[in-house]
Amino acid sequence: MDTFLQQLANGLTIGSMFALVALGYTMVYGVMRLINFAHGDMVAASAFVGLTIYTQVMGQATSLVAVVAIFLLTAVAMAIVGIILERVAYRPLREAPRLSAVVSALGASLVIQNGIMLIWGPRMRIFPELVPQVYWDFGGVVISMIQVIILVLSLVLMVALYLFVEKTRIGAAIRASSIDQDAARLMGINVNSVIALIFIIGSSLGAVGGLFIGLYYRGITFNMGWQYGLYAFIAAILGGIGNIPGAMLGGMLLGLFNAFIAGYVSSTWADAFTFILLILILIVRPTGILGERVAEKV
Amino acid sequence: MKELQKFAYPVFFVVMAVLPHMLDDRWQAVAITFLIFSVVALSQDIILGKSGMFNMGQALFFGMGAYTTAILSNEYGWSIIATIPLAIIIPALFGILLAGPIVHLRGDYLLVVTIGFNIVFVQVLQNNLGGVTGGPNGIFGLDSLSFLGYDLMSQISVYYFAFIVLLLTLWVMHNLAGSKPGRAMHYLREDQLAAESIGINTRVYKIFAFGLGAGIAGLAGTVFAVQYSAVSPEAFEFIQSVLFFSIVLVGGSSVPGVLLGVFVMFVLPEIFREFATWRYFIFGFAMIAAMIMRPRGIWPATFGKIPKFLIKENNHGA
Amino acid sequence: MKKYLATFLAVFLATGTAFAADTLKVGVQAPITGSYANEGQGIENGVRLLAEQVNADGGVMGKQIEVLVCDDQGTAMAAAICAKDLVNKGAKMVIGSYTSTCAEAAQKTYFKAGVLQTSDGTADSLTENGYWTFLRNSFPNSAEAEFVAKYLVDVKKYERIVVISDFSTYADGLANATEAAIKKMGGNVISRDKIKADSQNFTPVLTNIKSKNPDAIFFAGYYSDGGQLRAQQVALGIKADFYGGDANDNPDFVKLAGSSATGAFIVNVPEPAALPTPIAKSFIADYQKKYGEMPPSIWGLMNIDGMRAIIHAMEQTKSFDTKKAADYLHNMSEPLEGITGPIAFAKDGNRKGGAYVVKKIQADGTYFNEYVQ
Amino acid sequence: MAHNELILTDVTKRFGGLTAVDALSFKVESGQIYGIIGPNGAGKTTVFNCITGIYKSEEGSVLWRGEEIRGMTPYQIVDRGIVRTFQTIRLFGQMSVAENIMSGRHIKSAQKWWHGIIPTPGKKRDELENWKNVEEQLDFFKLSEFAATPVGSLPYGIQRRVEIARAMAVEPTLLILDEPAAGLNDKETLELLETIFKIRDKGVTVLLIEHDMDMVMEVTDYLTVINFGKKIAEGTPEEIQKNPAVIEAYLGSEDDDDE
Repeated sequence: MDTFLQQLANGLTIGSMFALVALGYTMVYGVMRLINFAHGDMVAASAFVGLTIYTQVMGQATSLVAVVAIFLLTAVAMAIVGIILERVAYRPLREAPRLSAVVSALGASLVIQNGIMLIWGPRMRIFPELVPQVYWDFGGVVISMIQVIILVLSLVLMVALYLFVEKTRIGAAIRASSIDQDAARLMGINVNSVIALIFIIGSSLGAVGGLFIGLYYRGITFNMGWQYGLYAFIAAILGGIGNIPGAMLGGMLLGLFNAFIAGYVSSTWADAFTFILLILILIVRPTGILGERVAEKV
Repeated sequence: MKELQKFAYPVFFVVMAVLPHMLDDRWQAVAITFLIFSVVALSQDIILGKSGMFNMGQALFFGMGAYTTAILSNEYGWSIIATIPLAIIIPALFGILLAGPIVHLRGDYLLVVTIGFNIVFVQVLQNNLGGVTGGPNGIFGLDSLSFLGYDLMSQISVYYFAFIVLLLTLWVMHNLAGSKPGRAMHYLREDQLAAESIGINTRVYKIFAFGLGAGIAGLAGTVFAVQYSAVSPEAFEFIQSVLFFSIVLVGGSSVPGVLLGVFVMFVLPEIFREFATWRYFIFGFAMIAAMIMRPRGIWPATFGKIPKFLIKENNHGA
Repeated sequence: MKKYLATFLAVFLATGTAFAADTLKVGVQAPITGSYANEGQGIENGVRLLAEQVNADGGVMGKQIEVLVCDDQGTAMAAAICAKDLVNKGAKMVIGSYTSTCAEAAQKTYFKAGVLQTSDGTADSLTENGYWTFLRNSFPNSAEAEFVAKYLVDVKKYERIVVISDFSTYADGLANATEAAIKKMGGNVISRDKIKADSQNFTPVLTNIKSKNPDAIFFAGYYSDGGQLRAQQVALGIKADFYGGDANDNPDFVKLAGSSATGAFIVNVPEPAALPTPIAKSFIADYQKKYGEMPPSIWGLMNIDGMRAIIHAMEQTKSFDTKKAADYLHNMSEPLEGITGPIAFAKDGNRKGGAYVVKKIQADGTYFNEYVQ
Repeated sequence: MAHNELILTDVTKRFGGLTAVDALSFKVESGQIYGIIGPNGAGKTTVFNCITGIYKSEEGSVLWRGEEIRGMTPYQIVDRGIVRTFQTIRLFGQMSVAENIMSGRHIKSAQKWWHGIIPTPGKKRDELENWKNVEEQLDFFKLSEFAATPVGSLPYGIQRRVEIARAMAVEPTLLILDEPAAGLNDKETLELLETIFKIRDKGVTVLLIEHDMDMVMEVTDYLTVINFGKKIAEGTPEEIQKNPAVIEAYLGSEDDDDE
C-alpha cells in the first residue's frame, strides 16, 4: 500500500508537469488546428532562460522573492518568444496546406533546440537547489516540498486558466475562435489577437513547466524538450486535443500511468506500454477521452 | 519544364552511374548514404506525398528491413542476397497489419499513432526481444554482399547495389503513377469522400500504400545493413522519421523534389562540415522559409500525366 | 567546389598508380570529431608520434609504418564503416577505438579480415566473442565488478544489494558482471533494475526498490543519471548506501545531487597523477614537445601501449603474420614494460592486472579515499 | 435481374434531436428523370446522402433492384450502379480534367493491386481502354480542350460538367445529381438540360435535386416535394404546380430561398 501511495504521489507530480505543458499544445491546436512541435523546445528553453536569469539577473539570490521573480521574468521572456514564433513561423502559413504548417513547426523546433545548444552549449547544465530539500514522511510515503509546490501551483494555474476561458469575455472569444475562426471573425473577434494570446498563455505555462523540470530534476539539456514535448503532446491527445480540462486530465493520467507501469510492470518497457495504451485509446476513441466526436460536413 | 525533365533524367542516371569512380572513399560513403536515404524518402512519399497520410514512423519499416537482413544473416547464416525477399515482405506485412486498424484516423491522430509505433519498435530493439536484436548496441560485423560466388566488399559494389535499388524504386514509382492503384491514392489524398463516392474503397488503397511504402523502405534497410555491416536502434529512432517526413514535404512530393530534399539534408552537411554545429539550426530556418515561400514544397508534384492522344491542338495550357 | 573537384581528380589518379613502397599499415579508428573528440585526437597524436619514433629507428623489421586514420565520431554506425574502410586499405593492426561501443561495432570485421585490434574499451562483451584479433589495453569491467562485489559483500557486509544500470554496453555489462560476482560470492542481490539514460524521472523504479528495503545500491551508469538517481533516492527516504561506478567520477555528479551527494561513494581506478616509469616520462615529454600539450588522458596512452605490444610481438616472432603475433601476446611469459605499467594479455585478450579505490563524497563536495585496493 | 428501381420506404435520419428526414418513401422507376424539390433545409441532400451511403438512415429501407443497400458503404453502392454528384462540387482540384474523369473508370478497370508495382501487357491494354472511354466522355461533354487543364482553375460551369462527366464515366444505371444547375447562368442551364436528356437517352435513370423550379418543371417526369424532411406532395410537374401545399411551402420560405 505504501508503494502504491508513493507511486501515486510521484505520478501526480510528474503528471502535473505534463499537464502544464500539454495546455500549450491543446490551446494552440484548439484554435489553429496545428501541432506546435516547437512547444517542447520552448519548455526546455525556459529552463535555460530561468537559469540565466538566476545567475545573471538575480545574482544567484535564493530568497522567495527572487524565486518568484525568476518565474515571472521567465514567463514574460518566453511569452515574447512565443509571439515571435507565431509571427515568424505560423502566421504566414495560416492559409497554406495543413502539412506546411507542421513542417514549419518542426523547423521551429530545430531552430529553438539548436539555438539553446549554440547559446548554452551541448553539455548538461545544472540548476541550483532553489527549493530547500525538505521531506515529510507520512507513514512510509515520503513527499518533498518541491513536489507539493509543483502540484499546488500547477493546480492553481490550471483552475485559473479554466475559469479564465469559461467565465470571461476574452475566454469566450478564445472558445469562439476554436469553434469556427471565420464565424468568430464575422462576430467582430480579432482572431489574430486571440492567437497571440494563446501563444502568450501557452508559452508562459510552458515556462513554468520548464522551471519545474529544472527545480525538480536539476539537470537540464538542450534536447530534453522533445521528450517532455512528446509526453505532454500525448497527454493532450489522450484528453482530447483542443480541450482544456482534457489536457489536465490527460497529463495527470499519463503521469500516473507511467509511474505505475514503470513501478509495477517494467521500467524498461514503460515507453512502449504508454504508447500502446495511447494507440489503443485512439483506435477505440479517436478524439480522446473528453474530445467531441466531429462528423465531417458534406 | 517537361522537355528539361526528359533531358534531365538520362543525364542524372549517367552521372550517378559513373560517379563512384570519381569520388574518394569518404565521398563514396556519402553517395551511398544519399542513395539509401533517397529510397526511404521515396517510400515515405508513397504514403505521405502520394496518399496524403500523415505517417511519421517510416524509420520503423526501414529498420525492420535492416534488422531482418541482419538477424537472418547473423543468427541463421543466410547470405545477404537471400534475405532480400523477407526484408521486403516482413516490413510490408507489418505495414499492412499496423495500418489496418489506424488508417481511418484523421491526419494528426494518424501522425501520433505512427510516432508511437516507431517508439515501441525502438524499445523492442533495445530490450532485445527474443534475444536476436542485439539490444541497445545492435548487430555488428555482418557478412558482406556476395553474389554468384563473388565477395562484393568494396564500397563501389555497395554503391552499385544501392544504385540498382534506387532505380528499381523509381521504376516501381513510375509504374504506380500510371496505374489504377496509383491514381486511387491521388484521388483519396485530394478528397476522400469524393473518391468513395466514385467507387474507390479508400481503406484498401490506404493500406496498400502502407504495405508498398513499408516494403520499399525494408529493401532500403537491407542496403543500409550492407553498407554499414551493422544495424543499431539509434539509426531508426523516430527522429529519423521526422527527417524523412520533412524531406518529402520540403522537397515536394515529386522525384526531383525528394532527391533534392535528401541532398540538402544529408549531403550538404558533409560538404560544409565547418558548420556542423550550425547544421540543424540553419535547417530549421530553411524549413520554415521553404514552407512560407513554397507551401507545396520546393519542387511540387505535377499532375497531368495523361496520354498524348487526349491533348488536342487547341489545348488550354497543360 | 573547385577544391573538391581537385581532390576527386587527385584521388582518381592516385588509385590508378599502385603504391610502390611496401609499408606496415597501422589504422587508427578513433572519435576525431564528436563528443569525445579530444580523446580521439589524443589517440591519433600518440600513434603518429610512436610511428615517427619507430620509423626513425629503422621501422619494424625494415618496414616503415604508415598511419591510416578513420574518424568513427563516437557512433557505432560510423565505426562499422571505418572498420571496412581500414580493412580495405590493408591495415595490419588498428588502434582504437576510445568507446566500447565503437570498438565492438568494428571488431567482427577486423576478426574476419585477420586484422589485430587494440582498444581501451572496458566492456566485458568485447572479449566475450572469442576473437583472437582483439587485445584490450585497459582493464575490463569485470575487474571493477570483482572489486565492487568483494568490497560490498566481504568488507562492508551488505545483505540486501540493488544493482542498477542504463541500457548502454558499458553500463549494462558492468552491472551484469557485478551482479554475477556478488552472487558468486554468496551475496544477496535483491533487485537488478534498468533505467533509461536521460529520462530524469527515476522515482517509479526507486519506489519499488524502497519497498524491498535495500542496504546498498550500486549504480553502473553515467554521472548525468547517477546524480539525479542519488538525489531522488534521498528524496524518497531510501536509507541505503549509494555506490556509483567509475563513470560517476565527475564533478557534475555532486552538483546534480546537490546536498544529497554527501555520503555517496564512487568507485574508480586511481588517478594517473604521475606515471612513474622512465618510458612513460620520455614518451609524455616527446608528446608535449611535438604537440605542445599533455595527452588528454591515460586512455590514449593505454592504446599506445597496445600498439607497442603488437609491434613487439611482430619483432619477437619475426613475422608480420597477425595470427602469430596474437598467439605470442596471449602466451607472454614476461610482461612488456609499458607507459601505463606492465602489459600482458590473458588468453581471452584481456589485459592482466588492475586496481581500484572507493571514494566517499563529503559535505563540501570533495572526495575522501575510503578504501584503496 | 430485377427492375432498375429505387424504392425508399419510411427512411428516417436524425441528427441528435433533429429529424432531418422523416419517414420518407418514394419510388424511382427505370428510365425516369425524377426530381426532388423542397425549400432550403428541407432535407433533400440528406436523402441523397442516405441513398449513396454517406449516411446510414436509422430506420426504413433503401431497395435498389430489389437489394437492400441501406448501410452499405459509398463504394459498394457505386459498384451497384448508383453514382452521384455533389451540390458543392467535389472534384480533385489539382488534377487535370482527364484524370478527374479517369477516376470514374476506377471500378471498371480490371487492374489488380499488383499492377501498381509491376506492369503487364494486360495492364497496358486496360489503361488504354479506359483512357479511350475518358476520351469519349470528354467529347460527349465537350471538354476535350480542357483535358490537360487542372480542374481547380476552370470556371464553375465547366467544373459542373466535369463532375457529371466523371459520374458518367462509371457507366451508372442511376445518376444522382445534387442541384446541378446551382451557380450556372441561363445558357449553361440550357446546355445542362440538353445533357440530362442525352444521358436519359443512353438509358440512364436520373434522380435530381433542384432549386431552379423552371428547370425542374421542364426536365423531370415525376416529382416528390419535401419540407422539414417529410413528403408533402408527389406527382407530375403539372400536378405539383397546382398543389396548394407546395405553393404554401415555397411562398412561406421565400425569404431564405436564396443562398
